[in-house]
Amino acid sequence: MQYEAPETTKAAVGLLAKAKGSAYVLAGGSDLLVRMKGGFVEPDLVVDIKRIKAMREIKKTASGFTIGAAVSCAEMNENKALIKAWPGVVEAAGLIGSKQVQSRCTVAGNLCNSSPAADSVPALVAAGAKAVIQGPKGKRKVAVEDVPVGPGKNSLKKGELIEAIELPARKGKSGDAYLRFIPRSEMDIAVVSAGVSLTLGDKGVIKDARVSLGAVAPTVLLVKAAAKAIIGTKLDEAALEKLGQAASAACKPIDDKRGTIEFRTKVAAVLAKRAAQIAYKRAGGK
Amino acid sequence: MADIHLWGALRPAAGGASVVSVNAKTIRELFRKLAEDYPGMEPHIARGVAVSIDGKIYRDDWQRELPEGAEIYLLPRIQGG
Amino acid sequence: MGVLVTTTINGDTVEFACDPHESLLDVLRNRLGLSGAKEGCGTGDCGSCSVQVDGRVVCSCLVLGVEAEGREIETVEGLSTGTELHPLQTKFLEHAALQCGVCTPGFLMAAKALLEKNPDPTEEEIRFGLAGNLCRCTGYDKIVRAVQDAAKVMRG
Amino acid sequence: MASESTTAHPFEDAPNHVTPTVVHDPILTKTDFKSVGTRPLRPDGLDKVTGRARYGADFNLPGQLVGLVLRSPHAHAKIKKIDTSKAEKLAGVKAVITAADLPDHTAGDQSMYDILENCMARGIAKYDGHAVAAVAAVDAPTARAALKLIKVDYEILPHVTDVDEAVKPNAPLVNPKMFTEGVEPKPKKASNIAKRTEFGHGDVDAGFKDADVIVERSFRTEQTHQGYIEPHACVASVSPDGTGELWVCTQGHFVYRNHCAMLLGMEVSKLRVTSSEIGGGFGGKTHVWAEPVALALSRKANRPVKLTMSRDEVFRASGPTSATSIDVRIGAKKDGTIVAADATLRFSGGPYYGMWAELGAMTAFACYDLKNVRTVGYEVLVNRPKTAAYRAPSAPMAAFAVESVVDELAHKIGMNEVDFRIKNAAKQGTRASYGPVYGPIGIGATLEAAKKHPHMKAPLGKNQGRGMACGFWFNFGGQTCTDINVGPDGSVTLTVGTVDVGGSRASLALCVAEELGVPYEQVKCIVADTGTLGHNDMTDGSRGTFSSSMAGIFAARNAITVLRERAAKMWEISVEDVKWEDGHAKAVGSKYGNLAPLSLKEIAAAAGNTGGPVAGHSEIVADGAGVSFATHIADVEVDPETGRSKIVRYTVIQDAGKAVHPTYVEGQYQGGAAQGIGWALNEEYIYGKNGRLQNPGFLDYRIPVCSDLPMIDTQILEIPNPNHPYGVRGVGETSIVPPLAAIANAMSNAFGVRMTHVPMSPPRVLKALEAAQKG
Repeated sequence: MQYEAPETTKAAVGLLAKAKGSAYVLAGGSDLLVRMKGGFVEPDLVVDIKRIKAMREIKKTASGFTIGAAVSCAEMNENKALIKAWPGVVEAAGLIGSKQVQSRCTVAGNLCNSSPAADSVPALVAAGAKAVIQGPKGKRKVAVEDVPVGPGKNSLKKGELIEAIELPARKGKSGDAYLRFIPRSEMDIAVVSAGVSLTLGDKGVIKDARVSLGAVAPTVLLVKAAAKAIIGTKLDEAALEKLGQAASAACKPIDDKRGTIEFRTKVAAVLAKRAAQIAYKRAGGK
Repeated sequence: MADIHLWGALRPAAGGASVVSVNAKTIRELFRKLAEDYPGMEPHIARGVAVSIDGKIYRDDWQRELPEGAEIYLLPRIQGG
Repeated sequence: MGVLVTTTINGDTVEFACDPHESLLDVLRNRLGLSGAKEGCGTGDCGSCSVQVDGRVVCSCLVLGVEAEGREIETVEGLSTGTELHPLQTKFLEHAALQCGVCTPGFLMAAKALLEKNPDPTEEEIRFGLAGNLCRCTGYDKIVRAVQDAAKVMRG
Repeated sequence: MASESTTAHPFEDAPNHVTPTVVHDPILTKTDFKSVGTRPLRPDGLDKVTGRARYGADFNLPGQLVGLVLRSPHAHAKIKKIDTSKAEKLAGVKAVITAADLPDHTAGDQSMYDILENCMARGIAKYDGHAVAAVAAVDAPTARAALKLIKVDYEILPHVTDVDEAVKPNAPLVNPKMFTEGVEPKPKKASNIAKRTEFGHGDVDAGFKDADVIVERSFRTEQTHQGYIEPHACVASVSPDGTGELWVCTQGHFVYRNHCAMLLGMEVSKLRVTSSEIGGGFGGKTHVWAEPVALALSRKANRPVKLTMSRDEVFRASGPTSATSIDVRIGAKKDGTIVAADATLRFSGGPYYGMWAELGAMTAFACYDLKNVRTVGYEVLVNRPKTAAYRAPSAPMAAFAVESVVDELAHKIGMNEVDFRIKNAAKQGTRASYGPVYGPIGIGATLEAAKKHPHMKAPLGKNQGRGMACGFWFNFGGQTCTDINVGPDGSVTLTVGTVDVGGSRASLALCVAEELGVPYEQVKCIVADTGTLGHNDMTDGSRGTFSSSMAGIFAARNAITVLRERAAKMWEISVEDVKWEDGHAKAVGSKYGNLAPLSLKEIAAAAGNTGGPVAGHSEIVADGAGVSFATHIADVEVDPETGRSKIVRYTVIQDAGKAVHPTYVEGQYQGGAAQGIGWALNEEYIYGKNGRLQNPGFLDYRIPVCSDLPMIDTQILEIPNPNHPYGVRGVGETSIVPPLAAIANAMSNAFGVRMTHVPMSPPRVLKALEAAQKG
C-alpha cells in the first residue's frame, strides 16, 4: 500500500486519477481503517487529504458556509457561527461515533461512505447542502442527495474527490433538526433517522421545508411529500399527523440485525414529527 | 447407614428412587459404594458430584466424614463465572 | 516498504519506520514499546486505545502510523509528571474507578480531553463525554465520581 | 469471639508445636476488625493508571512469531480435506497446524475431549467461528496471507442455532452420537437434548390443587457474551526438550496449565504458566481456546508464538452464555403463601454437553421457602460456540422467568411485591429448592432493607415504572494454596495462586495484615506463576477472595506459630509462654514482665540466627462458601412511541458476609448490575438463517455505555458466613442475577405489559406496547 499526503487538491486529484489498482481517500479514516482492518478492502493507494489547507477550513461567505472535506466533526461543533445557522447539521455531525471518532471523522467522508444510516447525511439533505467535487475534468457541484447511489456506493468518478460541503445561507426565521433512533444512548448506528429544515413566513406559517429520512431505503431519502404536509401550516396536530404518514409511506426499509421493517416504518414517523417540532421551535415558531 | 438424597439426573440410575441408603463413613466411601451399587451413577461421579452435609456443600473433600443422622444431599459439582 | 516517520510522543521526538497500513496503535505497542494503549476491538468501538493527537482524543486503532508525521502525540505513559501523578490518575485510584484496569488508560486519556475542554462538566456531560470508552467491570459509577473529583482538584 | 480490644486467635493457648500446614475446620473466629473493612489503595493500581501493567497481549519474547487461526464460516460442515501446502510454502510462514497436530491425549475424559475438539475442529466444524487450522509466521501480514492460502473443502451439513428449534423432533442433529442422559429407559434415538435433570421436593400437582391463583408463562432469553474488554491473548514457547512456557490472560493459570499439558501430551511440571493482568473474564476465561493452538504452533515452529484473538473471534469463537426457553408456573393462596412452583428450563450449550440447564434448575426457586417445588432442565445442543460460564451462570435467566411470575402473582393476589416475597422468602432451616437445608442466609434481610430503602418511596416521573427482583448464587471454594514469606526487614509477601480479576490482591493483603496484626502497607500480595505454588483452582464461583483469604489467614496463623517459636528462642523461654498480639510477640505471665514485645521486624532481623527465613504455608480445599442473595430495585423510563427504555435509578442490596474491602465490594455490585442491565435491554447474539453470527463486534453487540446508566446505589449487608474465619462470602456473581427481572417488572408496572423475551429491545417493547393498547 502506498500512502500519500499531498498539500493541494490538485495534487490529490492527480494521484487519484493516475492510480492503478484501488485508491481511497483518507479523511477521518473512521470507515476506511475499519474496512482495512476487517480485510474488506486492501487499498493500493491511500490519499490523506488532511494536509490540504483549503480542505481544513470552515468558511463563512455571503452565500453560506463552506466546510472543507478534511474538517472534523469535532471542529464543526466548535464553530459558533455554524452552530447558530445550522444547529441540526452540527448536531448530526456530533452524533457520529464517539468523541474519539468525532476528532477525526468528516461529513464529506460520511457522505462518500454512502451508508443509508450515515448520521450527517439526512441533516445535510434537509439543509439542501451541495458537495463541491474536484476531479481531472475540473470542479462540479451536486446536491448531496445525489452523491450516494446505494449502500457503500457513490457517484464520484475515478480521480474525483469531494473538496467541500456547501451549506446555503440562512435567511429569516429558519431552523433545522436531526434525530436518530438508536437502542443505546450513544455509539450505535442509526436504526432510523430524520432530518428537517424549515423556514417560517408570516405568523409562524411554514413557507419552506425539506424533510429527509435515513436507514429506511438504500440511500438517504429526500421526502417531498413529507415537506408538503407541513408547508403552509403552523405545525398543528393535523400537519404533524400528515407529516408522520408521509414519512412512513416513503419508507422502503429492510429487516436486519439493527431493526425491522415494521419498527423502522413506525419510528420514522415519530422522528420526523419530533424533528419538525424542534426545527419549528428553533425557527422561532410557537 | 446414611440416607443419601439424589437429584433428578441420578435417580434413573437408582431405579427412580430419590433416596438411597448407603453404608459409608466418608465421602470417598460413599462415592465408591454408590458406583458399586448403582453403576449408572459412575459417569456422574466421574464428572463431579458435590455433597451437601447438613447444608454445607463439599465439592472436593473426600475425607469429610458423614456424621450419624446428618442430612446428605448429592448435587452436581457446579461451575461459576 | 517502510516509511520513516518523525513525531513527538509525550514531549519526546521519536523516529520510527512503519508499513503504511499499520495503525498508530500497532506502532505504539509493537514498535515503540508503549503498550499502555490497549486493543479491545480494533474498530473504534471501545476506546481502550485512546490517545491524544494534536490535543484531540482519538482511537489510535483508527489512525495510521504514518499520519503521525509532525504531530504531537500523548499517551497514558506521558500522563504523570515525573513521580507526580495526574489528578485523574490519583482519583481513579482513590475511587477504585478500575477493577480489571484494561480500559483505564483509555478512560484517563478521554477524561483528560474532556476536562481540558470542559473543566466543570455535569454528570451528564461526563457520561456522554466518556461514552466512547467501554468498561465492563465497574458499571461506570466510580469512574464518573473519579472524574468529577479530579475536575474539582484541577479547577483548584 | 473476639473481645473489643484484643485480637483473638486460636493460638493463645496453643501447644508447643503446631504442624505448619494443618488444615483447620473453617469456622468464624473473628468479628472485630482493624484492617478488614477499610478501603486502602490496591497494590496493582499504580501500574494500571500509568499504563505499566502488562495484560495478555503486552508480553513479548525474542524471536516471537504471530499466530492466527482459520475459522469455519459455516455453522455445521464436514471438513473433507484441508490443503495447507501453499500456506506452508509462503516465505515467512514457520508452522501450519490442523487437528492432526493435536493428537488426542484425553484418554476417555469426555469434557477434555470436547475442549480439544473446540480448540480445533476434528473432522466437523460445529459452529460459525470453529477453528479449523492455524498458522505462525514472522509477522501479521504474512500470517494473514497464509490463512488465505489454506484451502478447506467443506461439505455443508444442516444446522440448528435456535434452542427451541433444536428440541423439535426433526431438528438437524448437532451430534449424532448424543443420546439424552437422565431418562429411563435409555433412548434409542440420538437427540439434541444432552441431558434431562430434575430438582425439587414435595408434591407439586397436589400443591397446585390448593392454589387460589396460578400464573403460568413462557419466557425466552437470547445468548449473551461476557464482553470482557481484553480479548484472549497469550504467548507460548515450547522447546524441543519438551518444556514450555505460557504467558496468558486467564482466570486460572493452574487450570490452563493442566488443560494445556493434557491436550499437548506434556508433563504438567514442564509447562510453566504465568497469568498476566486480566482485562476481565466473568467466566469467559475459565477454559482454554487458543492456548493449546499457540503451544502446538510453537512446538512445531520451535519459536515463541503470540496469539491474540480479534474482537470478531472473541464473539464468534469464545464461550458465550446460553440462550434459553423457560416455562414457569407458580400457585399461591389468597393469603400470599406459595403452595406450588414448577419450571421447565431449556438451555443451549453450543455443540457440547454442559450443565447450564442444571444450574438454572437449581437456582430458579432458591430464594423461596417452598413445600412443593419441581424444576426440570434440558441441556440443548445447537450450532453455536461452546457455552462457557458467565457470572452466576444460568441464574439470571432462571431468575428472570421466576421473578417475573412471582411479581405477577403478587399483583394478582393484591399484595405488595416486596411483602409477597418476604412472606415466602427462604430462611435458616428452609429446604432449598435444589435440595439441602440453608444455614444463616440473607434473602430476608435484603428484602427488609429494600422495603425500608428510600428508593422504594421516591416519586416516579412520566412513563416511568419501578420494579424489583431477587437473585441467588451458590458461591463456592475449592483448591487453594498460598505462601507467606517474611522478608529480613519484616515486610510480608503474600503469594497467592488465584488470579486477581478486580482488586482481590488488596482484599487478601487486608486479611493477612489483620491476622498478623500488622499494617496493610506491610503486606504485599502477588499472584504467583504455576511453578511457584501448588495447584489453585480458578477465580470463578466468587471464590477468589473467599478461598485465598481463608488460605492466607491459615498461612498467617502458621507463620505466627513460627514467629512465636523464634521469639521464644530469642528470649530463651518456652514457646508456650509466647503469644502473638497486635503484630508483636509478647511473653505471657508476670515472670517475663521486663521483656518488651518483639515486633515482626525484630524477629525477622534475627531470623538467620533462630532457624532461617520465616514463612507460613497453607494448602486447603476451601469448602463451605456461603450462599449469597441480593435484592435489586430498578426505575425504568420507556418512550411509548419508540419502545426505547432508560434506567433512571438503580439500587443493589446484597449480603457480603463480611465486606473485606467495601469499595471493591460495591464495585462488584455495580458491575454485575450493569451487565444485567445490558443483558436485559440490548445485548444479544443475532444469527442469520445461514447460521452465521451477524453482530460479532462492540458496534452491534451493544453493551451499556457510560451515558446509558445512572449512578448505581449499593447497600452492603453483612450476615457472616460461619464457614469462613472472618465470615466472608463470595460477592462477585449474585449482582448479575436480579436485573433482567427487576427491569421487566418495572416495565410491567409502568405500562401493564409483561415482557417475556430478553433482551427487551425497543422493537420488542414497542410491539408489546401496541399489542397491549389493542387489548
